[in-house]
Amino acid sequence: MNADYAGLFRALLPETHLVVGALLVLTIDMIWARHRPANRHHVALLLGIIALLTAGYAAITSGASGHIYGGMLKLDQLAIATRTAVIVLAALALALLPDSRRMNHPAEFTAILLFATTGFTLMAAANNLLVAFLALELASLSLYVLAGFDKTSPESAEAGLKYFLFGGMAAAFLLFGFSLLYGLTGSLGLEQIATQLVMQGQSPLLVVALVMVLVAFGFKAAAAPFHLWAPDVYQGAPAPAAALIASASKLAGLVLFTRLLWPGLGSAVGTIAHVPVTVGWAPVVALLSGASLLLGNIGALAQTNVRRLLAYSAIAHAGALLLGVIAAGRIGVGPLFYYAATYGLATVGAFGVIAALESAGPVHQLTDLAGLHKRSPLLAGCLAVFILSLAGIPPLAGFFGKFSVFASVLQLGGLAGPVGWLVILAIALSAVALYYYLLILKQALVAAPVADATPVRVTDPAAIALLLAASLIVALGLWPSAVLELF
Amino acid sequence: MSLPVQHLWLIPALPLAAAAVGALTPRSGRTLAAGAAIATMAGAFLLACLALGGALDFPAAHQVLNFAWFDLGATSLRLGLLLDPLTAFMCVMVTFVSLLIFIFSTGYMKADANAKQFFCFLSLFAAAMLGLIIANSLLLLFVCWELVGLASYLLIGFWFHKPAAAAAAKKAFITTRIGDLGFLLGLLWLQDAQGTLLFYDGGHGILESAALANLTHLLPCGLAASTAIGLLIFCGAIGKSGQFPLHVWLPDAMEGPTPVSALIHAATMVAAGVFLIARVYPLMAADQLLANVPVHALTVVAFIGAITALMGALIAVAQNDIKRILAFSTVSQLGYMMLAIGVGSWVAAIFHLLTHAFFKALLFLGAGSVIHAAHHEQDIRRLGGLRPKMKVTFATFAIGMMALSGVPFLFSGFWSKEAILHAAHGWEVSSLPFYAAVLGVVLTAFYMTRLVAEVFYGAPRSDEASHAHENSPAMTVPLVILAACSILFSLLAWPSPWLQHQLDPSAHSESGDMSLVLPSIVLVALGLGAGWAYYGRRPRTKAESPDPLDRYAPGLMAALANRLGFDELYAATVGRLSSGFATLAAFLEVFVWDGAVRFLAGLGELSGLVSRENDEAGFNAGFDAGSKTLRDTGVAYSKAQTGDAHGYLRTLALGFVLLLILVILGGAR
Amino acid sequence: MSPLQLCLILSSLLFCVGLVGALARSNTILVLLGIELMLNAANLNFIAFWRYGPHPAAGTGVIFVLFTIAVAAAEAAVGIALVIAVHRHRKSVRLQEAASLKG
Amino acid sequence: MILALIIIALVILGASAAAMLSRNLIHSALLLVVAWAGIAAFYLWAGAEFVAFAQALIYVGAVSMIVLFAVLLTRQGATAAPVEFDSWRRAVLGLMVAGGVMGVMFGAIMGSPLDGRIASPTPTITVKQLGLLLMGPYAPALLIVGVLLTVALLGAIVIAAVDKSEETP
Repeated sequence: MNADYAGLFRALLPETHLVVGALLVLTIDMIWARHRPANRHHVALLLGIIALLTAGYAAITSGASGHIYGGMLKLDQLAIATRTAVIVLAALALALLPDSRRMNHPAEFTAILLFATTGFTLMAAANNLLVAFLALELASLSLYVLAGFDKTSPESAEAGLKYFLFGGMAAAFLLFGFSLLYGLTGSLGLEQIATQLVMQGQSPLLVVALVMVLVAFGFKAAAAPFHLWAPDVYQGAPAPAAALIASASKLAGLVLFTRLLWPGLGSAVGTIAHVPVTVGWAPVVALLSGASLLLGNIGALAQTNVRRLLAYSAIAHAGALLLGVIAAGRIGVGPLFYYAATYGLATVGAFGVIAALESAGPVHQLTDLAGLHKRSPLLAGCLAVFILSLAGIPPLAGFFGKFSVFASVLQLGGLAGPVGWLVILAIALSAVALYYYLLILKQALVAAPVADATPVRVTDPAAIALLLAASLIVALGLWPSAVLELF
Repeated sequence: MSLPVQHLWLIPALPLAAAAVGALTPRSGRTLAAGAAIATMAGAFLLACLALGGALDFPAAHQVLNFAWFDLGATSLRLGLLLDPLTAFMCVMVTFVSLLIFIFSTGYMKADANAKQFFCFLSLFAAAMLGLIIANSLLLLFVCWELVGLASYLLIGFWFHKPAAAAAAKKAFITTRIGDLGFLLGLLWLQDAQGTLLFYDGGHGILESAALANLTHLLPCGLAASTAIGLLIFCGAIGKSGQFPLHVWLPDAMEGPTPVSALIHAATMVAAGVFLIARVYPLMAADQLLANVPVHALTVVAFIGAITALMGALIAVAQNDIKRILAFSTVSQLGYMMLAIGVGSWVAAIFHLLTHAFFKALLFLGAGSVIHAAHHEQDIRRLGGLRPKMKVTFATFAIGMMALSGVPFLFSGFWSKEAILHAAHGWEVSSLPFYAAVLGVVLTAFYMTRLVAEVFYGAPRSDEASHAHENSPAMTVPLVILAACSILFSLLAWPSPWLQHQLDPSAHSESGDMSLVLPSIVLVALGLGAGWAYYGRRPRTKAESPDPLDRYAPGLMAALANRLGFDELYAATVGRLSSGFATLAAFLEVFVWDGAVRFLAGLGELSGLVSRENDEAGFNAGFDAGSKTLRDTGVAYSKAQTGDAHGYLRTLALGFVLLLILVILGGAR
Repeated sequence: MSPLQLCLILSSLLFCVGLVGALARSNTILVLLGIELMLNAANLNFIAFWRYGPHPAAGTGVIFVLFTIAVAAAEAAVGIALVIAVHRHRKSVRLQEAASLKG
Repeated sequence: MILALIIIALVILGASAAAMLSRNLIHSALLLVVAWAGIAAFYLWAGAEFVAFAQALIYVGAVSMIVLFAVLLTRQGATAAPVEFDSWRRAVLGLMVAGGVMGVMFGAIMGSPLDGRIASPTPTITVKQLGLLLMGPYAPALLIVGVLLTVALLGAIVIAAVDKSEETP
């Protein structure tokens, strides 16, 4: 094979922008901004946003060119949409960067965030086990660092370490699973694996490999019982890092694993539409989904910490997203992508509100949100949009994400089928979910502020990011076709 | 001149614009917000009248405007607008009643600092309600349905400084959402079965015969598919229209400002459930021709309606809060409407819905006028003697009361109730609902007489009552208009059933049959007479003196006053489960030594337990105690989160092993 | 038992030895090293499958192992840095000391 | 051939198991060096010389050094760092879970049809071939791993370094 470096470069243009941008941020910080502490943070933020914007432009305009470089990467509609979405989510998260007083190394933070985004965009396009693993590790390593970035806080370090250990072990399982897949099929390309698997059928080692891959998937998507890291990390990590972990990382992980499971392991899907189920990954995913829905929604009720509540809600949403993964093979990835992307927007937004509040004082308990409507109407209004979207209230995007995912799942066997029960479970639990979402809203919109509460000043970038996220949620809720018709 | 369906969207768009104006004006801009709300509502009313004209030109036709909205897999999801007489009559009613309530609010909310926000929410609410009415797609209807719920959450909790208001708002929202879960499931099922959610689509809509024929197959449980879907959708209506057993939110919702009570709990929001069932009536009735099914959807509707009608009337007899009496009366009247649909006469239901909207809005606004005049005193035992002080309010309230009681001939309520009784009488399946309805008629006349006698007759029994005086014209004029409508509306029904013909031209005329008129006059007279005998003849002198009925049946009255203990029942059942579950969780925590093992062991137990928990919760949660239960469960769950990283890693490895074993076992089967 | 199966059993055993280390030792550095051993076990698989696979000339397994060695080294560096960061706050490398986040 | 494999396997497993059980962190690190060397020997046995070289260089040479640094940086006392088994419960649970993993994997390996696989006669792959592969078909992976190492370097430094502001509390 003669190497098509030019084609590779064209395909990797967004990643190039991101990496060059990251290096530029570091360089300019080192030679110029470091000596101007007042501007250091702004310079890093500005350069980071510019890098993300140019990368986003490159991602949108790259065009669906199919297989790149002998099938190492695949640029289809899904890859392009995911790249764009993770870049947007990363930009929104970056806008939440705390100011210099509370963040010691803004340039390094920005650069690592850009590297993490590079990992996400590569995950979106990976079509080969090696590329997938490396992209995943690139993103994960960056996120471990970001989670532990706040050196003044013991919680941040602990969050980083726990995330690292859990993720490291999940990566070990994933790698072992990949090695078995390689051994069984003799190749790393997803298409070749698929053809080989069809030819040789099931074997116990294949099942082991499948479950190992799903362990890593469960970790990435924060699905029960591989969710345990999530509440701790959401609580301890700096707000932009938590926002990134909850949104872009989840989206990229879902897309990567959906690509892995459907085209790659599609023949090993098994069935769940009829009893008895047959061996394959779909019953496992259904199990994870059910467990996540139950645990996330009910666990959230016990939370008094805002961030932990969001984490449990993330676990619950992971359950619904996994339903979308099951349906993706038959219906297409549209509903799944729409759900994951809009969920990401709402989560980044919610963390953004928390981040903005944290600049005025610590935010631990739900009651720290009390009287937000008095302290900052902007934050309260945006928070209402995000929370109501998470709760799935129409006409916000969260509702149509759920609707389209559920509707597509039902096409697999109706309400009476095994997956149908999961849909019923998900819908029944959404009443429970409404309760804890209303707890947040009640504090923010109804409760009176504490006596010494001061108005919250929101920095301009954060305000723009929050308004952008809120209006995107409203707009995508009213015109879902803008996203769904891409696929 | 008439409004074609293409421009129907203008009707909700106008109040929506007013809501936007209200949202964007500063807090001081209350005049602007109120003006915008009233002006747009007046415009919407005119448009609705034009739409009515357009609809009546072709009463048998369903004029639709459908458009593609987004693609879902291979099928494209389409939404649409619908104009038929049902839509048009509802539009006129909602816009007209809303307009009057908006005007009334300018007086009622004069002193409130957040009045601007209030008008913004009211406009939003009206826009959502109108959107619901004109929708030609079950999905669009559901979206507006949820928006209505959201707006009512904001409005009930408007006086959020009252903890009771905040709690009531949450209870209303969550309770109605529980019904909506069934609605959503039915909706998804329909989408799955039919590939569309449009009501009418040139022969392909879900309410047209081709599609309905698809749903006549029997499910494994013995029900026809259409029955199951219909009942799921009916769950939504049960929640929204305060039907038994999800009625508990409606009386609590009286914590909101009185115009809200009038708008939501009389005219519009609660009517949405009845409207929904009337709209999907062909679907509900699709199983009527099947003989081998255990139950028909409409039968369930009829019995739920009858139970609600009787129960609401019974409880209303023993309430002492003026707004709660009216609230339970609303519950009862909504039961009548459901009963009418259930026995096959959705036209009678809509007729009653329309007449009820006017006189119930009148009664609520009258109550608001009383409350406003008496400085927010709502206990009828502490009112009294208001007749000479508030002549207009009294006169209009009395008209409303007579309409609700069904005083013959002159008042619209008589005719609509007559139609319902007639339909129930002719139902072949069972005569029980008819007798429940008959008993309800007596009770309605009785408790309304009690209400009027306690509030307006006798001597004032508190300082607030003795210092009351008539309100400003902004509040009394809408009362007069509504009172006039309550009387004039009877012209639509009598002497010829014009309205019925317009709504459903295919229905054969049955209102000419006057066989039930005489018995029902007797029933009403009985109720009125009994009420007057107990409460009017010798009015109570002190607020503390016992209720006359207490002497005869103290136990019954206490139970009724306690609203038949529904809240307590829910609290007890859910609470019992809760404590049992907490015990189990504590057991697991103590005796199973490790977080990971505890978690996984718990998961097995829980999947059994929690699904039972959720069956209960689907019925009960969101009521006063339900939330606590689930929260205890959550606490048990999050105990697994020990903070120990070793436990996390162990769970990961153990999860791998268990999943693998499950998959292999699953394959061996 | 074929040599390939012997290799796979070796790698599985190494995987589980690493797992024991990660699950049983309270010293965070040892937990980290346990995870490193698990990654190494996967590498053994790649080489064994390459050796006994259909296309050894393509060198796929070998290439993969080269990359994972690099990744594992990077993971070790980040992991050790995080251990040091936690040590700075808690003055301890015992993993169960880092348990303030829970619930 | 098989005998050599078994000896290598015993070395790897023995050294790693001892490392995971040792009470002394320094001993653990040194035993792991032996295990890594054993793994390198396995690569040599399989005919992947370059990977064996890389394994020796990176693990035996570099990773073990990082570990030793970490041990020195974080140990409390002046003497070698003894690590006690703080809880038998933890150890027993860990062993049980790992035993479960081993059980299912052993079953899967024995149950899979792998007997048909025969070692290719000359499975050597030259460094030049590897270089061509890296710059040819695997160039994207090489690019990614470059970025990944940059992140690891930058991240490790930022996280581990002591900030100036922290020195003067």
